[in-house]
Amino acid sequence: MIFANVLSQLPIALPAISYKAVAPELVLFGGALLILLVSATVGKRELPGLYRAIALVAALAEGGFSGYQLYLAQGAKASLAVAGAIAYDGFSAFAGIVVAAILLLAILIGPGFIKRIAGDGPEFLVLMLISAMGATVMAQGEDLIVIFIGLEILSIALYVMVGYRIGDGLAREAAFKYFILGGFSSAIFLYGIALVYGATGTTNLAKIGAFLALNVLTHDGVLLFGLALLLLGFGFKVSAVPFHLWSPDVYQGAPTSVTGYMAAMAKVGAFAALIRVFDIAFAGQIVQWRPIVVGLAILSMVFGALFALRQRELKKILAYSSINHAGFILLGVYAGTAAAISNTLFYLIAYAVIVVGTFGLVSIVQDSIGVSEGSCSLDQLRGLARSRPALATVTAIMVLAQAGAPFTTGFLAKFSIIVSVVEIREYWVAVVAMLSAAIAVAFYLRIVLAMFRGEPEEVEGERVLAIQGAATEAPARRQALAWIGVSLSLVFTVGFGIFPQPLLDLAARAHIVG
Amino acid sequence: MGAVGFVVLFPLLGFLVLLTFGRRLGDPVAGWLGTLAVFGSFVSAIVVWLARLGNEGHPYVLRLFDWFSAGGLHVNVSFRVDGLSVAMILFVTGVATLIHLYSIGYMKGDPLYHQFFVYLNLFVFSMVVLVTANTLPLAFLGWEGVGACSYWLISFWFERPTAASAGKKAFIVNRIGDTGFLLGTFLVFEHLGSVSFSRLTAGSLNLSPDTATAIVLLFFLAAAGKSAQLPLFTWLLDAMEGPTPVSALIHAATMVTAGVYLMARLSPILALAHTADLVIAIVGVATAFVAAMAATAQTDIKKIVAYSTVSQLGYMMLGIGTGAYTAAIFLMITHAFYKALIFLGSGSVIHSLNGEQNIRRMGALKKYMPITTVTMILAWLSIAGVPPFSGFFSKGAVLENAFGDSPLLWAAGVITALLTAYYMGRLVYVVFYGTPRFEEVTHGHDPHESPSVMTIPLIVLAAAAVIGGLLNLPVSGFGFLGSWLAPVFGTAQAAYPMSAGLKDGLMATDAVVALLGVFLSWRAWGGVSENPALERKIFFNGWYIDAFYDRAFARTGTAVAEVADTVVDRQIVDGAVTGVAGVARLVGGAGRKVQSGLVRSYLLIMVGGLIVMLGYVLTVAAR
Amino acid sequence: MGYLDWLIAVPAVGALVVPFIPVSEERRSLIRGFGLAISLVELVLAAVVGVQFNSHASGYQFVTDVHWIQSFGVSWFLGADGITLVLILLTALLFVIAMFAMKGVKDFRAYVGWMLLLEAACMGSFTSLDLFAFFVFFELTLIPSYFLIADFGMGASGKAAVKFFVYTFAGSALLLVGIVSLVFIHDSETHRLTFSLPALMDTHLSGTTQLLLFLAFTAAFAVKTPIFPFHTWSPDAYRAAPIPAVVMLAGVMAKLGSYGIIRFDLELFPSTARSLAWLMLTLAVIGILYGAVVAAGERDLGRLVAYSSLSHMGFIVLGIFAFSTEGMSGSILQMVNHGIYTAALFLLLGMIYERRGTLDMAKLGGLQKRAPIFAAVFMLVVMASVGLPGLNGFIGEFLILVGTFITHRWWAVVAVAGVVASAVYMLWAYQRVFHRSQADASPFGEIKLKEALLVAPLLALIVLLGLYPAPLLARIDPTASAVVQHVLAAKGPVSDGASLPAVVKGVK
Amino acid sequence: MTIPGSWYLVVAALLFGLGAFGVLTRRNVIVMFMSLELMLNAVNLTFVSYARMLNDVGGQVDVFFVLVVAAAEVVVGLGIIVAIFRQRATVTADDISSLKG
Repeated sequence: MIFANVLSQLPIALPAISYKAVAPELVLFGGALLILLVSATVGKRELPGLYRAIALVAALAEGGFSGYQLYLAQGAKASLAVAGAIAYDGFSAFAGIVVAAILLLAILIGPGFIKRIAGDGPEFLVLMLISAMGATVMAQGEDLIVIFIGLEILSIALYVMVGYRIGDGLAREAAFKYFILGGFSSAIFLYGIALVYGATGTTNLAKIGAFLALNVLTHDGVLLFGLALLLLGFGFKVSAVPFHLWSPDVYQGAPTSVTGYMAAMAKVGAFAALIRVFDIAFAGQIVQWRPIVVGLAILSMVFGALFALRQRELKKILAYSSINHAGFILLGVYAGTAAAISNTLFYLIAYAVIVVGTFGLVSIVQDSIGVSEGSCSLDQLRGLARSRPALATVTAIMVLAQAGAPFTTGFLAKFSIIVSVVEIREYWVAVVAMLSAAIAVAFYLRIVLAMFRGEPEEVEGERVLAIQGAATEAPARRQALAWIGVSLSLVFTVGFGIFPQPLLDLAARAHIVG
Repeated sequence: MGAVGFVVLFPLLGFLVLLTFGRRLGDPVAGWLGTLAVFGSFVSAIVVWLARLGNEGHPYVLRLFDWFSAGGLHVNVSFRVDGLSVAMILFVTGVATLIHLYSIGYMKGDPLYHQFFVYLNLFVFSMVVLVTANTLPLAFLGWEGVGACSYWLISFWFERPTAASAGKKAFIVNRIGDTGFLLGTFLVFEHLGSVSFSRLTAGSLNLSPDTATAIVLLFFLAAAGKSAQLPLFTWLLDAMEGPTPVSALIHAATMVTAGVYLMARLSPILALAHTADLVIAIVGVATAFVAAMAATAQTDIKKIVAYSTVSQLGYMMLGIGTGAYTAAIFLMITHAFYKALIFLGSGSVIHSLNGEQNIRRMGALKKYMPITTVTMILAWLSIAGVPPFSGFFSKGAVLENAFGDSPLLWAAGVITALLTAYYMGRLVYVVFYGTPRFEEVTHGHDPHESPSVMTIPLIVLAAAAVIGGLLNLPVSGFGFLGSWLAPVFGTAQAAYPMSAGLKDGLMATDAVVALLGVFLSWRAWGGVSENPALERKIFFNGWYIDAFYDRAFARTGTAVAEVADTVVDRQIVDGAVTGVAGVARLVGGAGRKVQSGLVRSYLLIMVGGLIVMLGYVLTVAAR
Repeated sequence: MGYLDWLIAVPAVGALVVPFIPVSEERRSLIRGFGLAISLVELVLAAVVGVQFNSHASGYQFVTDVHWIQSFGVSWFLGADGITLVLILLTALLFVIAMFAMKGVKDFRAYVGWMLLLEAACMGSFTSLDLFAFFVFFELTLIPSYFLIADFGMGASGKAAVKFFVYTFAGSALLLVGIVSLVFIHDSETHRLTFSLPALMDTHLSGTTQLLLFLAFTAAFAVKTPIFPFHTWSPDAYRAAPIPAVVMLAGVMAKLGSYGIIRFDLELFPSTARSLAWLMLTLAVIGILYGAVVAAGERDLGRLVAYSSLSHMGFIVLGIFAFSTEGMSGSILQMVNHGIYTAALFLLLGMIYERRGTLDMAKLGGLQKRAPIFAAVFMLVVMASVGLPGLNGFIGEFLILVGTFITHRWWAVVAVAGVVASAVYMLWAYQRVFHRSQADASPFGEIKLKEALLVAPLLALIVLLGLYPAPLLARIDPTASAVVQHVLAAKGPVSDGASLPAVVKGVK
Repeated sequence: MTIPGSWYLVVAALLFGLGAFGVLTRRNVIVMFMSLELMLNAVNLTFVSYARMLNDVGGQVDVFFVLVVAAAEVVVGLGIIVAIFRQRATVTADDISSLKG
């Protein structure tokens, strides 16, 4: 307590930080530091089990706090903290839960495989926790600069994770591309913030909203420019067409478990921030930015589906499929009503869980056919149904869930977005959306077809990289935790697919107070 | 009266028993069982006739059960007993019994012996249902049932491709006719609200003339299909591919007369549609003439008889068209006797010349086959219309009514009568008289007379052909058939006022024409067996009608189907679908090129996207 | 749990249990036994429903209505009327036969699993009156049938399966948007968010909206039935699918399309159905004749039966849009009849394929000489499909034509030609396969007892329903007339009065 | 005479354009990286000039955040570039294009 008194005497006025608001970030950051501390102190022997336990605890704690905040947010008025820079309301709490869910699955699935290519180092888990923190900061960011910082924390951590297997040429190339393009789009995003700041005099979302509500700018060129640049930044992060070009290469180059994690976490953070920014700050300008968002959405859905038709590499196909999903979520943002936002959140959590689960399965498939986390072409899947029927069936279910098969959250997610779009009377947009889903079914089925057709040909030796001292324990043990993670995601997908009401209620409470 | 149920039940039982145990019963027993079943049906027909002798007043309807009903349409399975149906079941089951008996001998040694009788019994069942059905759909069941049986029986020897396609052709042409039956039934239901014959009593129909005409013409299309009238008769010629008893029973005596029966049954409607009647009469007499001319030049014995059947059916339709229903039914019955006889006679000739059907390789058979020869000559004389044989009276009655309707029709009818006598005479002389030409066919030894099981039916039929006329003598008081059928046709029956002198004159001309025909055939074919002058190519090919149908419908049909399948469906309709998929894949391919892997091209595209957005924003801001 | 819930639950649970049955590899035929038992239980259940069904009561019976997803207003709402009952019975029966017909496969587990899931999905689609639940089951049928075709099919089954799935999915994509829009319009009118059919029936839709919704709904059903020109997936899918799957595809799932048209198109958009009747009738008639002509040109028996199925489904659609009680009852009855004889046909084709390894007519021939009993059975089924009176094909066809003749005369006149056309291609095919003497005397075993027993129930039904369809018709007729009255009674669309075609005369 | 604030903005915009152009055209990875930093600094200039024009300290504070982020990017970016450089002698952006199609 002495420290607090000393501080209070100092002439500078410390902003009142309500630790309740930033609890999720603190927990994640604390977990990351703890892992680093433990690995630093414990010396030569690495303790992967302990690191993973700490990470799991951190993730669960973060989930707990977010759940508590969501419970609290039920009645609470606008709850801003840290001088209005952080908002913790139902929306951010729900985003926190989604982040926790992704973390939980990724921690279970990832490390087992990463161990084979990059040893037992704690860095992977630390980076994961840090990037998760970045995502929650973005979700809670009430100030454009805070959102930018969250974005950068998330992005930079992801650049490193993508290049985690630095020995492999493809991974290096993916990291480089992701870095350069990410940096470029962050710069543009930042310039957008600057222009918005110039036009409205503040970077705080609430204040911007208030400012724009009061005085109508005569020539709002600068503001709209800024808006457009912001949209590019978000568009890049969620890989909306035409800013999607990085994702196929990076998804293929990066290690599979990183790809799965990145596909989920990047989108959650970006979409949370996007919704909050456009819902609070630029609610007034909805007429101007809506057409852009719907344009991006349709491009992403249609081309996301079309470009995947001729792909032969599994992870590239899944990259395009997540572009298609991004299109659908953008549609939810475009709809803009409160109900649409909760439906979008429902889509987000459904998508996140399915994507991490699907990529987890891809890792297991790769591991079982000896290809370590590298690119995996469809032909290598041939005959999987004969050799590993259970694995093939679960993968088929998850892929079909992405396609929108009934009795899975995938279907309900697409359904809720269609409901939101129809509610704003945009029938033709809904038709285009569903037709893009129909096109998408074609390549989802090609994945399933590859697994269930043909005999398992012997796997031509993929040049297995020299693994620095990877423990050579039997694959079964290494995949055990991964199987738990995948089954959790399967149970979630099918469970809430059949009885979605609890999840929908949860999403309904996640409205933005801001 | 309830015995009509048994008339129907016996052949059905026969069919079921033979179907299940036929293979085990084997060669003769199956045949006898089949004959027994049909004979049982014949006996019950007689019982029904006797029961009916007393009160010919109103028809009796035996209702079994409700077949199907939906909305306003209620169809039940019920059988009608009135003058017409009793007459029909009597002569159908009678002739069928004789032909069953004949077939036992004819089909001896055939591997599928029992199957033949399965189809025959099913045929008799369908025929009996057809003639006694009280509702149009049930009649249609019988109608298509006989069509299907004729299909199975024609293609009985399916090994022969010609037989198989002949059967198929028969069924399809019949089906074309059947569409008329269906549409007629729908019209009847639409206007009268019911499809039962009891509703179609004369006088109670408030049908407008053109509806009546439409109904009659539609049903006539069906009759034309079944009774081989002009547009749809070609199938009967090919039907000769089937075994001879089949030709005798189905394509001479019973099935082909179904069309005439149907028209007779619909007489109340015909009475309201005079234009339609005229059409029927004209088509009838035209068919008679065309078929008769074609018959003069055939060399295959069965083809001659087939054309003769078509011609005689034309006469019956002439009778129907001119409103002379009794005369038409009378001609139908007598025709059944002598035409069955001629067919069976030809069958016994073919049987003894082990399968040879070309009359040019026959001749002088009267020495070896006395019974067949005598019965054939009797049949020839009655079909020619030489008094006092049955043909004279029945054809006479039809011609008399035709004259009453319009002398032109009568004239055509008389000319055809001459031709009939001529071509049948040609057949008899070439086959039974003249020089023997069957050496290489019978490998040297002489042909033998058919066994008694085949000749007995010949004799019975010959007797019937001779005394058939008694059924309905033109002398008042002896018109048994006329009085028997009067309650059925009632006012529909046309009565042309003619003086007795005119009637006698007409009868005289008939007799003279018949004798002239006989004389001409004797002069032309007494000694010689070939005479190209009299056997023109055009008639031999049946006026090229069949050839025309084949090219116009069969060939083009197959070609169209071929094109429809390979081109239209695969390329165009399916093409559209795969085209869309192709375009999608094309765009997919383009996508791969855009993904060039070069970081700087990605940046360029991103900036491009940004510029588009900024451009849009500017236009919005400028507004 | 009402009867209908059990109808769905039994096969669904069966499907879930199958993968975990602890049976060793060589005794895997036990799994087939398990599948068979489930389908038999299902048949008994369906029979019980049939018996309990009270054909005089109007409206839906065996109703269960419980909340499912409140936030979207979705409820688990099942009910059965005449149409549903008849189709349930057909589905249950065909499934038992399909299970029997399942042989020659290494992986029984997946096979039985997918088949049971397919049965559950079909039952769900037929019985659910909640549009959301119907859509979910309607879509669910795609997944098992895709796997059945792709994994256990013959020939280029992979491509055919994908084409089938994507084509049907695209159709149902429009259906989904249609359903959601309808529900939204209803909600904005009555402030009650619900997907239940009875509630949605009284939404006031303006002419153009009702037209667009009608087209969206019909798109999905037209692909499923199939109606011309959306049929090109069916020959490939039917030809590539294994016999048990194609029995389901042609026998049951084709009826999903026509059932959907009756249940949803006519009930929800009666006035548009009336004003667009001329279009649907024309498509139906084209389907009848086009299907027949292409079938005649077809070389492969499997594809021939597929096109003949297109032609017969054309009759069913004709009966539906004739808007006369006779026509409607006829088309519902014909759905059952078509299911029976097409299933029988495909089973027989399976036997031919087993013996000769091909269905190409050029390579088949002279079968009647080697297998007369098989030929006789085949002939019976061919005659049923051609509509010979006395067999089940005729009754439905007759009622459809009569019903269409009364209200839309000239369509019926043209459609009757279909009766001739079906005789042409069927008998021509029969002749090429059975009569033509085959050059190489490759053996063709006579029909075995097991195979005969497999087809026997269908043959019995073909004859029985041909001679005595009254029990079925008694249950179908009240529902059919109710639907027809509903369509005819509906007043024109709210705003622009789409003019009724002059041809529609008052129904007797 | 005082230079109006908008001039600074124009300069900043030009700098930003220059940086972007640099990233687009230069092939050498290091130069691309430097142009990226140039863009970030151009944004800083914009922030400062707006802060001055709006007379609000917020803009200037934001500059520090940008600097911190730029520094972090440099660290990671150079790390990646060095890793790539170790495999190949000369590194141009176009060589790194095996991930395509």
